[in-house]
Amino acid sequence: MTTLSHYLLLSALIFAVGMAGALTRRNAILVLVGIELMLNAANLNLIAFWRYGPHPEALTGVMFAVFSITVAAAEAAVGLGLILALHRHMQTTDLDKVTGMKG
Amino acid sequence: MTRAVAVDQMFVTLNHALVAYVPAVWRPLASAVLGVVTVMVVFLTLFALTVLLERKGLGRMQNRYGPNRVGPWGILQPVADGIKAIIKEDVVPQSADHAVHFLAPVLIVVAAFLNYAVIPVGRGMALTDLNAGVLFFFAISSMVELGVFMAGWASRSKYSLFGAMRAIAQMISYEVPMLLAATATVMVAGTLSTTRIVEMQATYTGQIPHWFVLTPWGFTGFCLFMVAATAESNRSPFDLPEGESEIVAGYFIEYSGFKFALFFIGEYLGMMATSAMAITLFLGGWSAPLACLQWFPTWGWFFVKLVALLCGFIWMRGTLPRLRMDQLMNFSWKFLLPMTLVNLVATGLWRFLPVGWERWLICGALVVVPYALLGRSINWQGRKVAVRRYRYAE
Amino acid sequence: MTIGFLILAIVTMAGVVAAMSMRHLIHCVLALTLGFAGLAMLYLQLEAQFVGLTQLLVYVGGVAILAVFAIMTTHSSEPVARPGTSYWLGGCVVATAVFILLAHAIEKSGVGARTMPAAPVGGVKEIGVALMSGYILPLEIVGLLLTAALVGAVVVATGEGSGKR
Amino acid sequence: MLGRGIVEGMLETARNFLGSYVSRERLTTVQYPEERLAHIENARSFPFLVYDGADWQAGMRCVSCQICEKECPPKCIYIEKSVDKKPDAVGRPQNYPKVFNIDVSVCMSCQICVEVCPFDAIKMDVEYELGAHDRFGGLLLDKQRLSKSNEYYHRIHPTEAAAVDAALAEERAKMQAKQQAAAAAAAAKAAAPVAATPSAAIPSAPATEGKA
Repeated sequence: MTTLSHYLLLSALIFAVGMAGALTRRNAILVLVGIELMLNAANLNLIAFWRYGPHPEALTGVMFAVFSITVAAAEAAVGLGLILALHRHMQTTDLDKVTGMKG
Repeated sequence: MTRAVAVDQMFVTLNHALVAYVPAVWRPLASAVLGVVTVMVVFLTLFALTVLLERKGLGRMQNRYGPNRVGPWGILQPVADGIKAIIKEDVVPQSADHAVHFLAPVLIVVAAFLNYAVIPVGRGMALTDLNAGVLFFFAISSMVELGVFMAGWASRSKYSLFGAMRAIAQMISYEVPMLLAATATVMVAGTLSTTRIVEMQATYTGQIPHWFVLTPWGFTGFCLFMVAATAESNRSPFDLPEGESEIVAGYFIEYSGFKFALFFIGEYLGMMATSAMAITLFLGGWSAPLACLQWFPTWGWFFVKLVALLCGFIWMRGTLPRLRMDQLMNFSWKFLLPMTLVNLVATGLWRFLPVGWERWLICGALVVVPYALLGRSINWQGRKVAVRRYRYAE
Repeated sequence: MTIGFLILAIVTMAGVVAAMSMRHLIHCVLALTLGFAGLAMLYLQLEAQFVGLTQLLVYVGGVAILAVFAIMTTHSSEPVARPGTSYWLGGCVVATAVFILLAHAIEKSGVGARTMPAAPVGGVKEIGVALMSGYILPLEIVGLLLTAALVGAVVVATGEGSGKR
Repeated sequence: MLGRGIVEGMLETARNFLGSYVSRERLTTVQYPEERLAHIENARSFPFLVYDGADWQAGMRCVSCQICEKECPPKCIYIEKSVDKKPDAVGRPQNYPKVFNIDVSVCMSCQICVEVCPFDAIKMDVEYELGAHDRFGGLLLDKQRLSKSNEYYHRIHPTEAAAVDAALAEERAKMQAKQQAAAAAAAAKAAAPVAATPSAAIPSAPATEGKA
């Protein structure tokens, strides 16, 4: 039988991988993807807690997940728009080369 | 009447009878496998018939015979095509990304087949009755875009990449009006379950069925849905992802042999799936068009409607020339999208206005007037729609 | 642990890890869609049908395609990944530490032993009703946010340089 | 209103669709292997060699002058001259081709060989079903395959063949008249100076003809 901890561990693993990606990759798009993965891990947590919680009929977890997906989609759209603007400005999406504010 | 019911339900009965032979533990699985295999066989056969119908029909529209060599009247042409596709050499470009190149057609066909899981083919004959069936349909359809991109990108050819980019841009643009057109039905039906939506339409006032297409908003929604569905399945006049004249064949240039056949199957299965969805949402699914025609089996009605819609697709392909990319985008964002939004308003009014001719008048005006205005103001790159002048040819 | 969960977990993890470690950006995004699809399946397994299908629609059909478009339009490529550099090592160490911390917290909290209660009635209709009643304010705010994001993304992506728009 | 053109177009195709079942003349397709279009008189595909009479070797008009070989733009004609001579269509003793090959896979049907031929020996055929399994041998037509009778020529290009025949007949008549004149002259010569031997006069006659 799958218990809650299985889901939570999986979600923690996804979160960690997303974080590792966001920290190690240098391409802005992949950093964004890493952040999306971390958001998704949180969503999995929400759903799992909802399903294993005492009041699944309250739909709280599902609602949270739906809003979270919506916000994540908006974030992705704006983020990718920003990356496009960045690319137009600097001709690169390599975050190590974006050093205009370093002084 | 009982005999009609028996004929109507014969596949369901047969399924139960066959499944009874396996142990109780495996029964759900056996039932599912049986259903899936039946759907695959039936729709692949229908695919073959559609191809034949299309080639014959297009030929007749252009005053040609169409295929008439293989078998009597050429009815074995799809078999010949299939054999040819299978025994043909499978050429993969040297620089292609082999794994992705292989996965793309598979993904497209799998996604096309998954669509049929929620289509009620007859009374009690849907593979699954998902709570969110309509949503499932659109979620799966959106996977096709990914397959298209994979095909175009993995081939490492500029034409296929252009084709893929065009196809994705087009499919994203037309997915929005398609979803919104479907939303109108969902609003009135109050459910996302395809089975429930069909059951709601399968009642009659006198002889007239309660199909959603027989309302102002339903008719508009149906037309908008079909236009968007044509674009979604990359059919003429929206077939510029494969535009032979400029980018050879679009995203599947670099495919040959059976993989090409898979793309072909995927395209037709997608077209049939969207048609089936239009039938489910607007044309009353498996219900008979008149109350006195209910003796005919429900699955029969479904397939009659499906073939009729497919003929409509073929007719349109035989008639309309291909759009230009900017025209395509303008049409989607400046005409279809506003129309669907207006249609949603009309649907909401229809839901809450009292029954009567005023409801018809208000909702009808609400879709006809914007149609006329939008159609008038639609702008093809700075020029109004007008009779085309050929500056040098005349 | 059931077989279904195990398979889905492995597929999802494979997709996610590949998305973060493959060299070619397009491969990364394709692997990412695998991860997203796996997550959607996990939602479906948890009987959150609506969320699962929305996940599929939004992430596989939307975000992944958007990312692909961004990669194609920016001609993005990354210099060869360099495992072993301090940069890479630091990221991995931090991520591992976070994972260990989370795992530890999960083990300690004691919620993990919970087993699945009976299937809830939470259908799509209930979600719709909830959205329109108790969650109406968040819904409106999200609608506003999406509009703002839409406009913002268009403004940012078209750029200040092109004066004709 | 938007969509009127679409409806009109759809009606047009529907008319075509239904009409194709009603009226046969809408269907312009020729069902090729069973039925085929009659070729027009000036149709041409690839060259062939004309012979007179029944025997294709004896009646061969070609004298292997090799003009066509030299003029052929894609150089698809190959001729080997014979050593011995035989009378040609007009009656003069001439060389004949020992080998005459045309590679029709190279031939571009330009008809220049026909234009330049002074003997009306090579003409354009209308045969186009030349498919062969052997890519090289099958399309390299030799003398025997190229030779076709004058009757065949009459059948495919009647007007042109009649003109050619008339010209040849005129030539032949002129030739015969000349021969007779020469024979008469020779006879007169033989009659007048008695000292001349007939054996010396006879071989000289063809030689003078050849120069003429």
